[in-house]
Amino acid sequence: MNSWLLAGTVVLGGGVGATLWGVATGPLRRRVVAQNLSTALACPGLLLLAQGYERPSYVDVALVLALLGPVGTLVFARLLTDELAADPPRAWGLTWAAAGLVAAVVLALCVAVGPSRELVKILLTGAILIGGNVVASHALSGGFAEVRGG
Amino acid sequence: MDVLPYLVAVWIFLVGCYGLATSRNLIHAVGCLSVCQSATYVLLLAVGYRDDATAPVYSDIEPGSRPVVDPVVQALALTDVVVGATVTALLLALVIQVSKRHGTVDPDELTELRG
Amino acid sequence: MADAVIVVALVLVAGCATVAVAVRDPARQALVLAVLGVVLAVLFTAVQAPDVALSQLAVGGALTPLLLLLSVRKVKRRKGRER
Amino acid sequence: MTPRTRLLLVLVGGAGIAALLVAACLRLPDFGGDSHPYGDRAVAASLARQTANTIASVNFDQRAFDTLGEMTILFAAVVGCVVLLRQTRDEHRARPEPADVARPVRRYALIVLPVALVTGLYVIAHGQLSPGGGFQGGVVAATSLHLLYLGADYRALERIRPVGMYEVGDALSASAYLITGLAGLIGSAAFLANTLLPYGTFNTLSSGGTVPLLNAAVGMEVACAVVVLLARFLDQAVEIEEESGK
Repeated sequence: MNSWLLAGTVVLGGGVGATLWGVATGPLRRRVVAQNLSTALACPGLLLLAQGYERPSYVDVALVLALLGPVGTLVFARLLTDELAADPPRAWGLTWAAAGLVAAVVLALCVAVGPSRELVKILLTGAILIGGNVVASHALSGGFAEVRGG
Repeated sequence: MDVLPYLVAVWIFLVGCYGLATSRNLIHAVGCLSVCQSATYVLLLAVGYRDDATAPVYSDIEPGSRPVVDPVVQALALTDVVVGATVTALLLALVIQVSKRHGTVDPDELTELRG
Repeated sequence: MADAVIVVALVLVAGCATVAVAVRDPARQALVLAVLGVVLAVLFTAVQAPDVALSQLAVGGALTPLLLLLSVRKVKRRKGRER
Repeated sequence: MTPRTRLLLVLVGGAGIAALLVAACLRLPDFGGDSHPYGDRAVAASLARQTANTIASVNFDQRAFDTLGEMTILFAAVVGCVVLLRQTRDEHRARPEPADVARPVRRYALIVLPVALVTGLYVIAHGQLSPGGGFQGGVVAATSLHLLYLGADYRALERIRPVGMYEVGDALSASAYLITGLAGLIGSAAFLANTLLPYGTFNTLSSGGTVPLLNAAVGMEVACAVVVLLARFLDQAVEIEEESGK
């Protein structure tokens, strides 16, 4: 077991475990934020696993998660607008903390991988994930406030 | 560790069945059914796992350089995930029809309607 | 020792499946099912099945929640009008 | 039957099944064992036919007939949904109101849509090399189109999505799979046999004989199927309303 796998296990067990607790209990605003964070934490976990198993092709999984995870959160933001508008979530601290973790993991992996095709994929994954999560967080806290019925 | 993944698959299946039987909302029941489905994926992939092996995908490793896990069960699970989603969609379409015809999605109220 | 990832992922999947059944409101259940999809994908990566993980992510991440929520909205809209 | 007796029945039956399943689990080969006779043979067969992704080889070569069955289920499920969710005589369409989405969300949707679409096509095209294939890529590509609904509004989605075309595409790609299978009868005497095309160079896009063709057919079928499914559900949830009264 190398240190990449250990780091991945810690991120997945601690981070995703905490979001599982968040999505299971509490008001709706807490649950949607936890769902958004689950992608933001699982994706760096998957990147670390790909490096730990020494399989660059596993990065594809993280890339697809970075693309579709925020889309899933947008689905909830769009279709639960009425409930969320009454009690909008405010979780910018957590969102930026998760973004910082993603950036740190991506940076460490870039140093370890060196210039290659994999590096481009990892950077793309990190950029899409951070952007997607910030936008999804924005959408949850009132980005669809003007939407009625559509 | 020798049987833990199988037991987890059994647990997921039973929990899903319990949810199906006690559900008060057909949409919730469809969600429970998709939990039951995921038990089969866990069981299949657990059967195919080999210690210290890697995926049998040779785009980035040399053939024969590392032991690989069983590709047959992976192929079974992979098609089933996508086909299972469309079957979920079919069930949800049925639920929408039920709600249109009877005005409720509670299975208990539906039984009373028929009697 | 390399099994630690698999054990963690298995525990997460079992917990998430239990929560998905225990949460009774369909919209909130859809949220848990979205997380379950991600956790399952992590487990599949850990047991060296990236193809299945991709499949699960594509389906569980956005498609299933969208279908469930659209059904919830349709059923709710009917109930709202009947009152 | 009262809910109480039903719960009791479920618990008794569940306990019985649980006992049987646990007993079966204890007799299964240990997790992580070294004996995988089918897997080893599948890997050898796949490498002999120059397919780098063994799973794609199992799906579209060694067990291609099984995949035809899966595809038929998919097709039937879509047909079932289309029939169940059609617009009936006592329903009418209400124009959905245009949505006013916050600017960052709209921009994000418009930037990510092409990226996700290209990623979906990449996952399909590299199905026989790296992890991925028609089933996964098709869903990714189809989901990406619906960013237009999430980021803009339903009318924007309707403009780029003539559902009829996708229904035709679904049927065409299903028949393309069948025709490729029938073409196998020319080269040898077996349906879906992978003997028609040269196997190519290992780990290049054109390797694996008919695997890339079947893969592409399934990718198109899945993408069209998901678009049609979501279109029906969106119609029901957003547009179709029943006449007043019921």
